[in-house]
Amino acid sequence: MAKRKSVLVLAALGAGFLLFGGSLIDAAWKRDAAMARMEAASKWVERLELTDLVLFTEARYTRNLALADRFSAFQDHPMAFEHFPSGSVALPPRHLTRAP
Amino acid sequence: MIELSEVRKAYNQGKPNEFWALRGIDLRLSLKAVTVFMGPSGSGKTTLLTMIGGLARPTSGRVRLMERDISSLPEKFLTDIRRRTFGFVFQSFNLLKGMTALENVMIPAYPLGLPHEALRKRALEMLDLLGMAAKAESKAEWLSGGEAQRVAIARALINDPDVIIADEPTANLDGQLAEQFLEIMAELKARGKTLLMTSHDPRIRKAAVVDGIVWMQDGQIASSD
Amino acid sequence: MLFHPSIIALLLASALSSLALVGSALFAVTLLRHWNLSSGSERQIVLEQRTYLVTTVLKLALIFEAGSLLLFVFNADKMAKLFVGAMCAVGTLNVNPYGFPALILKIAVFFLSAAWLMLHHIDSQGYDYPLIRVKYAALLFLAPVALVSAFVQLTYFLDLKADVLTSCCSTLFGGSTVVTTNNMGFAPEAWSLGGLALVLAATGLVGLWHLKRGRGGLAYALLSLSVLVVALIAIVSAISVYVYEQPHHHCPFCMLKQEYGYVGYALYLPLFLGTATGIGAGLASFAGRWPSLSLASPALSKRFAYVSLLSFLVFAGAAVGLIMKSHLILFEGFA
Amino acid sequence: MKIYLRRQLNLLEFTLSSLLRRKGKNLALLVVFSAIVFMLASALLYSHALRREAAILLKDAPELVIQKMVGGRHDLLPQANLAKLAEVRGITQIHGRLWGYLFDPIAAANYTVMVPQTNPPEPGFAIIGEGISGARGAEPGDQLSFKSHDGGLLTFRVAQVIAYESALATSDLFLVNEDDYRRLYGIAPGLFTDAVAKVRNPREVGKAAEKIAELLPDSRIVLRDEILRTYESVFDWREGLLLVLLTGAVLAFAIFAWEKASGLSAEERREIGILKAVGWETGDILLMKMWEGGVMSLSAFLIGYLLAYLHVFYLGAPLFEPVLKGWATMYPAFRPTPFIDGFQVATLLILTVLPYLAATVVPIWRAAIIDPDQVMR
Repeated sequence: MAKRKSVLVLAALGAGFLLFGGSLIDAAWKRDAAMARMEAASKWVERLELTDLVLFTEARYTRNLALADRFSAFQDHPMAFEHFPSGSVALPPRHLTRAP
Repeated sequence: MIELSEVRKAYNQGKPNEFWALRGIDLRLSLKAVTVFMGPSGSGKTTLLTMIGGLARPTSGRVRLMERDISSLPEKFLTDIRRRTFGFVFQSFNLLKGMTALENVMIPAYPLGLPHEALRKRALEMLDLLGMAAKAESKAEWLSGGEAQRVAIARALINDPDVIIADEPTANLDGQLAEQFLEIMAELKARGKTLLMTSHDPRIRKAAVVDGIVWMQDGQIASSD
Repeated sequence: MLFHPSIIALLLASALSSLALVGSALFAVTLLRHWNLSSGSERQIVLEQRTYLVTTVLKLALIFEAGSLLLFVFNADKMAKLFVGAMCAVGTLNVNPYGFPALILKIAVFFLSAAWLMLHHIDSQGYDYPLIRVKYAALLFLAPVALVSAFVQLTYFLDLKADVLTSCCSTLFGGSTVVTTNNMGFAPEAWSLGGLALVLAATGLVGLWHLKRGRGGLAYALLSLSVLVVALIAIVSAISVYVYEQPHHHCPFCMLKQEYGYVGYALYLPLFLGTATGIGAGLASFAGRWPSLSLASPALSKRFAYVSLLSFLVFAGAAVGLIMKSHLILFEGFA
Repeated sequence: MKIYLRRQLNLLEFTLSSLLRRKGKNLALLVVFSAIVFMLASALLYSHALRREAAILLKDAPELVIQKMVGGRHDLLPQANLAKLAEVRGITQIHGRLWGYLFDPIAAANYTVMVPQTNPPEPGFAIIGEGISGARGAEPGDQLSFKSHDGGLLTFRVAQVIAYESALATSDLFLVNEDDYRRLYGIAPGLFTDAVAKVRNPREVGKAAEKIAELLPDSRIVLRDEILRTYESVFDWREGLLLVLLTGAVLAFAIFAWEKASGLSAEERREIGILKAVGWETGDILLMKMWEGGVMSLSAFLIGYLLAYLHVFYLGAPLFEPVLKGWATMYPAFRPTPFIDGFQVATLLILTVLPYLAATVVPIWRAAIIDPDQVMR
């Protein structure tokens, strides 16, 4: 059998699909491994009655998105650009985005 | 039997530069013979070959191939008949650059869905038949004029057509190569192929292998013998 | 809500496919007026070349319509978390009155374009394209449906406002204390399952007859359409209950999820394939009346019917398997 | 069927030869295409992973949080209000929470000070999050001092550092005793930051919230469902904006692909003419070109996706980190956990492959309809 390009490329694409499937399996493994960690964190959330994740600690109002003060700077206007980079990830509160 | 009746062909129809390349051709061509179309350039010989070979549809008129009207078939069916019936050898050979001689020979058979290995074997046989087996893996652009033509002939033969159509086959060849070409033609005729070609070349007109000559002038047949 | 990635993807797909269909419909008008295969004029040659573009574009559009149908359902399911009271896709689709119409229209567009492509396949077997006018006239009907579908989908997404109180599966389908009825007016489980078995049996018989005698293609197409309708009713009213093993959960979409082992695919894929090819069998046997197709079309019709019958068999097997496997017993002395 | 498949294989073979003959151009296209898939895939995978992680962590967050509002501002909640709330039907348990922010000038970071309801530390002791421990280099037994509300110095001895695993929920927490908390901020007994309530029947949370709002009109009520929904959509907003920005890139790419497909050189046009003259049909050329597009987009998709997977889940998404991290001094070492489903892959596929196909289909067709007799003219 001569080295046929079509066969080679189909094989390479097949390998790509295998890797793709591998990424799904790897994701499942990682997820299982991370479950314990997430459960531990969830226990703390329950025990301390936390309402938010420690994702953005740069300013007070970004630390607790669910309980943020309503006079916070970035909540003044839904399209206002945020002073803090992480604030720009969050959604403005509903009362500003919803028509009166 | 190939039969043409009232065949006309216009280019750029409806535009200011409209041009009628064929103006009513009535012709019967017998099979297993060598017919040459001759005439000044612009007389419509090449256009006539494209009509016969199904490369283009006549604007009006009928082309019949073994009793079958092929002039109003959609491209899909016309192509299917064409690639099983006709093989083409072009004036400038028209090999695909960057591909080997072998690949070039195989190209017409790709859409037929033959197994690749069988196809390869067949293409090698064709090249061998024309004495080109040694050059099978050479790229098309490295071939000399005569070699390129023989690869082009091998390509025309790959689907085992009944009719070979050649457009000015000796125009780019010197004397000795033209002789060789005529030998190949004689060989093909002996195998029962029908050969249709256009030519300016007096060597071809005088060749023993030629059975008939059709003279053309201004998109019409001037005389045939 | 428009900024959601999958909504952007859905809108992109529907915008492009409606664009393609509108273009094709405009071309269809020209073709219907000027098509003349026996002419070798340049206009005819250009028309012929254009048909290649139209069929290629429609093939792509069908693939993406099929993909976006799945994505639409997935998306509805994912977004359920954003709406109070919506527990799964049914709730999200009920957030505003455009959800279910959008879904039904998408399904309709899927089947219509599948039918069109099968018609095209049949037609291109005949050396004179005998169905070409029928085909392009059908396109004039298909394009508006696709446009309306795209428009309803856009309206649905534009009208989505998170947090609207919606009804979810359990209140939409059933939810009342009586197990066997629900407020969508479906037949009780026994009836719907019985009806499904009956329709499937009839379809099987007609299909086998068609395979053997080459007749009854149109009847088979109609029967496979009715299989789709009856099967969807049976999935909502009975099979879903067996899958979830909860007498009040009638959602037709949740079974596509991982929690239920993706069993929904085993039901929907063969069902849709069976119906589509069943329609194809009808179209092919209808095409047999043209002389240039008199040889090809019966063979095609049988092949379509064969695929369709196999698909329905897989569907029936999957449904029976799910019911047998279920721990839920709805009928005394039945299982 | 066999013929059909072999025909496809033959056409693919030819396509590959023809792709290889124009290596540079096609490689450039592949690289750009893969880069676009990579960007989109990274954004989708990352934000989806965050969303799912948040949903899992916060599934046991308080059902109801009640804040007192004064003049539109969050104010302290008096004990009397708690007593009133306890009488609302359906509420089984209610208590005040004590928490606040503390700026530590040494680490230049904000801590979250909290009083745990169960097992609070001894007076003078603190349980600290892993982030604080890292920022201050504090281990159990070390001492940390802070200025209290009146300028006095309060010293805490670290009793425990919360394990690294729960950093995403606890990294900046500074847990203290109630007395220490009140001394630190000068908050009188009987006043709380806010209140947390449990409801007997989860279905009645909405009802209970309505009753509370009726009873204490000056309060703001946050439901757990709302928190979860907020996190579900918190990344949607800018993810969408990012996508719209990337649309520019996708569009530019589509134009590039269109340009490449339509800008056929005279050489390529001649080639297609030759193919048609030697027996290929318009449909064959279309199929061959579709194979070209298919191989291109599939490889770009696989390459882009796999690189994005590595980028997000193995390298911790260094390209996005600056945005999330912002100017925070303390940041949980967060490696997202992969949550991938067919849904995202389908979205990604439509967002990347569809524009490519749409941009190239007309140029491909234009190439395919080249007249076969032109090579003889």
